[in-house]
Amino acid sequence: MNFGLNVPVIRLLIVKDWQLFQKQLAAYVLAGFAALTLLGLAKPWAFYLGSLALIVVLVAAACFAIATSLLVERKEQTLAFVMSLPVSPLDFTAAKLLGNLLTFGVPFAVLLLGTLVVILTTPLPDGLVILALLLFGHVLLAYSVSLAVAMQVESEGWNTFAMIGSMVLINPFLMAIGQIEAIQGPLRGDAIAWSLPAALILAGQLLVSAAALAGTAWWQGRKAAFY
Amino acid sequence: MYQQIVDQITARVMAGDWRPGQPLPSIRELAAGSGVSVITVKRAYEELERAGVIVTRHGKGSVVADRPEPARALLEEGLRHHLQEAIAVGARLGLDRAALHQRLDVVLDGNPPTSQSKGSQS
Amino acid sequence: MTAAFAVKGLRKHYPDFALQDVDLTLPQGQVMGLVGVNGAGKTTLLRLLTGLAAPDAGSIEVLGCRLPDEQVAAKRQLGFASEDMRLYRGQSLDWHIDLVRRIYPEWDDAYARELIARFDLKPAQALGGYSHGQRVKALLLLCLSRRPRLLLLDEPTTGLDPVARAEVLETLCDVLRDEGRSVLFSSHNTHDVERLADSIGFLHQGRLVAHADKERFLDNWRRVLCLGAAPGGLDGWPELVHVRAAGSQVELKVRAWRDDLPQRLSAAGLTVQRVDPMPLEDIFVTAVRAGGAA
Amino acid sequence: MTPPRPAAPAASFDAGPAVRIHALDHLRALAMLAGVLFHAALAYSPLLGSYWPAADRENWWGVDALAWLLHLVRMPLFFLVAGYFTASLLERRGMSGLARQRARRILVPFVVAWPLVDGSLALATEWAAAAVAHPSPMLRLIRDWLAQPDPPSLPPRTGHLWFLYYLLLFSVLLWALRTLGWGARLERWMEKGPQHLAWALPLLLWPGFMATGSPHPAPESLLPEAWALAVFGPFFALGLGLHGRLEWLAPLQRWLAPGGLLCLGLYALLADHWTTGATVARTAWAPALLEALIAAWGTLVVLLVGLRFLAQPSPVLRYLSASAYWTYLVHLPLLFALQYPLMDLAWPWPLKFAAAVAATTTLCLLSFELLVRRTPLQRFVG
Repeated sequence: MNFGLNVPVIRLLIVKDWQLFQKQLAAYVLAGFAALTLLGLAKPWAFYLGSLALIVVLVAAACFAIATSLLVERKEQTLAFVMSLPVSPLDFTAAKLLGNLLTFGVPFAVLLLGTLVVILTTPLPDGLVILALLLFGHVLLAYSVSLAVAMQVESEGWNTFAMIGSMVLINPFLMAIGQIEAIQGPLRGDAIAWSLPAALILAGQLLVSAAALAGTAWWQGRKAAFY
Repeated sequence: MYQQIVDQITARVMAGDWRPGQPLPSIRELAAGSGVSVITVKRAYEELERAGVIVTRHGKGSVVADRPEPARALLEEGLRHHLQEAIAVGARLGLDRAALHQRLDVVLDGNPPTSQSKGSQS
Repeated sequence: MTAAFAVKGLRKHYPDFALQDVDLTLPQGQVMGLVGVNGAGKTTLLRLLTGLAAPDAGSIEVLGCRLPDEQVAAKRQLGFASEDMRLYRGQSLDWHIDLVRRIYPEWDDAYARELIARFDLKPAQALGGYSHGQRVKALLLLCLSRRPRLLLLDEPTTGLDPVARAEVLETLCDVLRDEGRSVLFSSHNTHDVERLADSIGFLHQGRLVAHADKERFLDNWRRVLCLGAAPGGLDGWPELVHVRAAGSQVELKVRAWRDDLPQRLSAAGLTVQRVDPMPLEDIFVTAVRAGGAA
Repeated sequence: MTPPRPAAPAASFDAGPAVRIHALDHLRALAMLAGVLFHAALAYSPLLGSYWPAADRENWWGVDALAWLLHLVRMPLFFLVAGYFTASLLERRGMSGLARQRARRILVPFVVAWPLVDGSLALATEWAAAAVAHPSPMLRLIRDWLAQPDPPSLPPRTGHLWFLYYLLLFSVLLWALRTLGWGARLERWMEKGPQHLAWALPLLLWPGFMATGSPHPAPESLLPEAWALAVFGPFFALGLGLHGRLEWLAPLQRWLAPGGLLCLGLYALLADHWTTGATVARTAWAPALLEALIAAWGTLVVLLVGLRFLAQPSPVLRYLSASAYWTYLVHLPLLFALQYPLMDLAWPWPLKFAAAVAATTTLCLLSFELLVRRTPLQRFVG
């Protein structure tokens, strides 16, 4: 079953977006590499700097991937060229969603796994796993919302607002969970203790992310034509 | 625009570039080659056929007609048209028949005569 | 024989514009020129024909495919280039060719190479460094080399210098050789339409005000110069679109020419001095000024 | 009449590219096989006596003298040749072809072999910690540590497979830098000529050697270690740059003998620093500079010698180079499994060394012949 999707062309569109994004991605890979090397120096200052740099790289890569594949294409009117190719709006949506999830998902998964391995295999308290998951959950949520907005809304201003706004919210979010004793308490312990608020927040993040992406896919997929 | 094509083909037939019986390019070929629409060439061919310059056989394309007289007649027709226009302008200028003749002579003398007219003079 | 495209009762509403009740058919192997001022609806019609937009009412069939449902199948055989379509500035023509070639199995590489040479394009250079004319030619190359059965071109020659324009038009003429291929192109440049089109569609304020084969369309129009005083009531003659008296001369523009008109003019007291066919440009301007009377 | 040919600087540079590939292929095989010798010798190294789990009761300073010289040249040479072959692959198959080859030949073997090698090493060591009557200081430490009620786990380390991990890292870096258009920079460096390189290379390596212990350890962390990138990266880049123009090295030929002798002299100075023991994590500028000079010049010397003497195809070398990858992957667990029981034997150490090397090599080659050479495994590690 391919659900009427034009799979070869979707693949080509993803490869095309990847090629367009390649130069930027190379820069992010280099930056990520440098951040990992900083972590590898095994000094406290290098550890903080490295993990900060990693988050910055991840967020920047996510935002610019959206910008390159959706916003710039719209602004530079190359979108008309893509739409003239034999694709339906559903194919186009699938290519954009999959392509973006790939460019974001791969580094995101690698970083998440790496972070969990570092926490679990080093003397760092294992309770931090929950904090790390909530943090990555927020980045995922911010990314999904930005992607959904970028696919639905043409206005560049709203898109920039969605991207920067959702990512910047990470600070108040961290402060907020700092206030919740049930989450904050077990962080320094060596057991991974799930509290109800933590579980609810993570579930909420995952649900909203999935809903935003699924809603976008559904909304775009039922359009018969682009305009 | 079709008139230009009619004139060009007539001129070629008259000059002997295209001999009687010679096939003409297909309509699409001529249209693509001269950069005009198919329908324009089609109309020109119809016009040429009506005048008897070319003969179109169904399914076999067009060939130049066996006798070039129709082409000659077509050119004669063109010349008559131009002369009539000249007479109309002359009338506006108030020229009589003699004055028109004289103007024609002036132009003929001033321009290098064509090889044909040169032959008839000597 | 299926038509290259056939639309019936087409309507499309936008907040500030509406395309209304368009019926239009292009037989296979023909070239249609679409004329109309900016905002007349040419781009909307082309968007509907490529399946990018869905009509509010009416039916669209392109190369035997119903749109927009079967747009993928239709777009496989379509070449579409519009004025607001851009290629990727950071990538080379070779990169674009590679992308398009993988999508269209009919891609003709030899023809693409020939066009690169004819258009004098540098295939390895990033398109950001191309001039406007070069970009138009690159886009056209990408359309033509896939050997589409129907070419839809929105203003292909706008903004080109005379040399580039001649090159583009000559290349369009290549398409004429094949009777299975059809072209619909819109242009402000009525000379191009007059040269290349087999039929003419005339859009005005979202309506198709005229559609006829070109020779017939042009044949319907005449400019007549008369001497004498213009009699009253001349404005009421339905075939006269334009009447202007200057001194003892009266200029008439006729949209439905019949051979008995000079007689009727004489009867009305005018001496016909000359009768000339009108170039499309003149017809276009006259018709638009008369509120779309074609 | 044939025009006079320009005098060739040396015989091997005049030979066709195929011959040069032979030489490099043989060099790579020898560099990997030298690893077996090196790891076997560490059991009898005074310098490493307190760090190496399989350290024997007996040791001899001469082992240090030979092993650590080998150590400074072996992996740099390996990365240089790897860079050369990477460039060749890139030229023939492009970036995507290279990525596929790296996935099949490096990523898959690494992911599969790592847990197996790590597990069997741990198994052998746990057995040894419990069973050996004359344990090394390290083994004793492990024994105490295992005796704890809840021994803390250590972060995963790549062990001797670190070279695969770094080949992957360098391939990713190569992709990123090439995509950003830095290929031309390497080209500009190469244009400056080999003498320039002979001076620049040690200076490039120097900070890397200062940032790690002396003799340098293996970069076994899963996070990229800056010093290892700084020390092995330049060799990989040099290998990339040398592809298609080994004759570029020809002007260095006349420095072969003096360079080789100079390296030995420098090594004597370095060994003097080691009499106070190995250093961990940091190295003073002077010994680090010595290490940089020896690694840079020694590698070039061995490369030039190899190009001159290893250029002829030979069945033995061919078999060794075909089996080298497999041998290197599996040798360490075998070696440890053999050397742990040897610790309790009263044999003189050279006999133990010879027995361990002979048995390990035999087992490696035998398993290659039976498991790899004619099986699908050959596509991955053959």
